[in-house]
Amino acid sequence: MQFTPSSGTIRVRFFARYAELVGRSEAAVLVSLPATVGDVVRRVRAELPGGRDIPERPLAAVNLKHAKLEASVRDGDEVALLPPIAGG
Amino acid sequence: MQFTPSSGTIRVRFFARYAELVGRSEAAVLVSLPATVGDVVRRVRAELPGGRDIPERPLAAVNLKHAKLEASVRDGDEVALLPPIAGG
Amino acid sequence: MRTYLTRDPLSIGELVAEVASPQCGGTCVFLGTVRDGPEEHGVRAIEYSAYEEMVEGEFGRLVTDARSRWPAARIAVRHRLGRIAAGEASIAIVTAAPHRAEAFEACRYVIEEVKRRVPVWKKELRTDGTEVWVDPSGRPTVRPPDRPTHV
Amino acid sequence: MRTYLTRDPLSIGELVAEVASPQCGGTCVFLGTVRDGPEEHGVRAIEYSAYEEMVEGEFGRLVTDARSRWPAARIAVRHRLGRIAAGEASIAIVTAAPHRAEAFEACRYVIEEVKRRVPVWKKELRTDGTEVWVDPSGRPTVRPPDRPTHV
Repeated sequence: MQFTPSSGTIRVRFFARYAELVGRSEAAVLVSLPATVGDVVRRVRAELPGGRDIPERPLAAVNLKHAKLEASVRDGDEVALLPPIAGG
Repeated sequence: MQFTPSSGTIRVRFFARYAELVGRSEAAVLVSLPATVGDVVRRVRAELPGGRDIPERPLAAVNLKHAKLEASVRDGDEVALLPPIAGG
Repeated sequence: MRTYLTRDPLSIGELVAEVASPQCGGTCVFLGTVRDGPEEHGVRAIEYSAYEEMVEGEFGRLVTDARSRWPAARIAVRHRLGRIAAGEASIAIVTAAPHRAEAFEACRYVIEEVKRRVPVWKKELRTDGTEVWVDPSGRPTVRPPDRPTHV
Repeated sequence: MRTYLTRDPLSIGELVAEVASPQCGGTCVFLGTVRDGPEEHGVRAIEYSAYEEMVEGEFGRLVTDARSRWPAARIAVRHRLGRIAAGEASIAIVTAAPHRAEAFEACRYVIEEVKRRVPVWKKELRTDGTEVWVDPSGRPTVRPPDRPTHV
């Protein structure tokens, strides 16, 4: 089997304080595949204005479910970066 | 000090199933003093029609507070015989 | 003097309003309702009776005990007496506290203590026409009412 | 599909009616209300926001988990979003079960899990005009909003 380098577009969503930090509620991030949630976070922190203020290891969700930073992402996935939860 | 034998009248109250067993909600019981709640229960069981159906060691209260059968009673006290509590 | 007994339907909203306070972030409510489940034998209603004068004092002591354990808790309790239809509430307890753990614990404490020490009794009025005194474990205590009480 | 979110004031009565059943003798309610106590700094209101699409799914999974632990429990939950004034409820959880222990345990489980995993956030709107994001331990997470967000 041959390894085919490819890239994918991830829809990244920001909430609450994180949305304020980056001044937006979402962004499209292009990553080389295979990639993990952690890779997406690194891109956000490196490239988005204000992104550096988001912690290196935030809570995250992929496609509406909690996910670890080690979870892999695929083209078209929605990754959300979640500030510490404060509901109830 | 001299021991003076005396007697007292105890107002005995019956509730719920016990009131049905003796067919009344209260009775005046004359006891020789000193006496305990247990003595009052024995009199009730021996003398009131239906009294024998009340257990030998029922829950009891003296003057609106839970009391042990060993607690002493005085002239004028109100002793209540309480079926197993089933509130709430 | 506060009265803990009523013959009217219980209003949760009223009790919640009684304990509400800006200091309290957590409120816990317990409602005990007349059940007609598979463990029962067709319960139409329960007739609640009480040693009313003692109930008032016992509730007062119980609430004082709860307040000494959870000093920041605010507590409201009401027990209904008389005939209560299946599905309706016989007791409502509301506790409010700064934090939820205290509210839950105080509420649970109050209902457990009520079951242990407040002199209230219940008689099931069954769909088959019989009436049965219920003991705390939920088992009937006695003979059906159509037999003579004392022979 | 059931919705767990609302922007309207919460109605306990409505939720209690949702779970009521003749099989259930115990009902437990938890209300979380916006607090303005001594630990706070003059809170007028809290602005609640959420990752709404995920909240619906997460609540669904959470309720399913609770039902698998307490199979006889009936559960209703509603979280309010938007601006909620001090003293008003942001969340209401109602659990009904044949016996009270299950109702209490299921109710407590739901609120603990909500705090752990349902993506909702709150910003305190204080009487001094400042607005502060609150973290789960109740401490403000950040700088006052009058400083620039990124330099």
